[in-house]
Amino acid sequence: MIEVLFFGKMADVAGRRSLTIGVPDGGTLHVLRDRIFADALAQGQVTAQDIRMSVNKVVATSDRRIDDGDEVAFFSIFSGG
Amino acid sequence: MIEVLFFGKMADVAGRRSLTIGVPDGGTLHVLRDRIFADALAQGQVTAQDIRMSVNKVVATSDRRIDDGDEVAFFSIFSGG
Amino acid sequence: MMARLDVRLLEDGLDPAAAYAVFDRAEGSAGAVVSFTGVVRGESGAVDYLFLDWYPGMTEASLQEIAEAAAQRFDITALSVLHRCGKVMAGETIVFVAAASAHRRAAFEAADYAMDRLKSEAALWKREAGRDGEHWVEPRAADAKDLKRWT
Amino acid sequence: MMARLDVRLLEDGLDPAAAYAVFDRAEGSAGAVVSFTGVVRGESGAVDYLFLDWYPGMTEASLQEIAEAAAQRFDITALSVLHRCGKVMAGETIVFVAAASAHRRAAFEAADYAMDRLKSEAALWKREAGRDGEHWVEPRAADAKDLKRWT
Repeated sequence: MIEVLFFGKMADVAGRRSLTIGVPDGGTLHVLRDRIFADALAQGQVTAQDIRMSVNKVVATSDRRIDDGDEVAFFSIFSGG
Repeated sequence: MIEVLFFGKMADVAGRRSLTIGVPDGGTLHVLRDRIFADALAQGQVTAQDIRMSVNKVVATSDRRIDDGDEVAFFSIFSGG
Repeated sequence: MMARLDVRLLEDGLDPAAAYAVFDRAEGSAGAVVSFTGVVRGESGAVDYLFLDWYPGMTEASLQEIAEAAAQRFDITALSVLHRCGKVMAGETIVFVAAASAHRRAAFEAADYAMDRLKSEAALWKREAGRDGEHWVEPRAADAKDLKRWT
Repeated sequence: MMARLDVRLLEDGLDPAAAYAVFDRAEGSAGAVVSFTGVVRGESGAVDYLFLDWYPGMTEASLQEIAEAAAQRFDITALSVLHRCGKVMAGETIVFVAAASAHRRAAFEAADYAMDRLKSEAALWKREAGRDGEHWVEPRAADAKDLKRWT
């Protein structure tokens, strides 16, 4: 299982702050993102480019492989302080 | 009579902080400077360019006329704070 | 020699006068201290508060990275970066940065650089709440321009 | 609107933490506050103290002129310039400058500009006393270079 966290606007879009989920087939952030945000992407509420990602608190690109036990986060662009 | 004040290195060169003196013939700062600093200038202790001047607390050039009751000051270049 | 860094993400208040006093007492003998304090502006009643969403661990790391980059880049002896997270009311301090150096210019530049990077790159998500409801704030073009000065 | 200016030449001490607290309390709501504090460096025992000779009236006017120029040039709401005169021991604060503005950049620039001008143009005469006796300090080339940034 992996722990998924949501921050900024993506917490609003996902309608939640966290989620525990099994690693999907293919095991990349890309697949996880498209599954979790399927409706929002289909409705044009967000674009794939709007959704930033990290694995174990390190910013990652959508081709990043994820493994069981990882902490994944989806978030909007940092706004700065 | 005019009040003459000395600041910075020029107080050391003149060996005093103040002096009350009659307005000299010609009545310019130039004449007063050359009289007060005659020895130091002759001995090369300072050059005329080293001696900055003011009249009534406003920086002035050596051709500035001085009148009875003025406050004149001689000082080295400002060092800043 | 590496500068002394004090980097903190604060969920509760930030008292800039107290932060300044602590920094100055510890680091002032370096010769030059420059501080920056940022306060949430109410914009004549338009803004009630900001909510700064943060990712525990990642947000602190982003502040630390910015502080380390400033210390590496400029000849400073100490740098303090204190940043609020969570709800920050209009009129409250949101950020305090202070840099100490033997050299005036290095202290100014380190504080200026740290602020420019914090305003654009701190791992925070800002939601503004006020007269017109709530909305997420995107990075501003002016902040991107400020940041470019250092490249 | 003209900025609020607080310009003072101080024969006794200057407590930067107290000065910061006063300025921040009065002016912090502008949004951005930048402060600069300068301390006389002992240079590993080489300097015991500075004596800043001053011309009562003219020296204050030179500080005031610099503060007014900064306020005219940058979009600030307040500027404080506190400068020591007379004997200032190593480790003591010699100058405190603080600028407040709605805009981060203006606050930084006003404090930076005021300091560059104070370091070169304040009507003060500095004598350094230490291990090698006493001598008058001339303006430094580095200060002249800093000042040129604003022309």
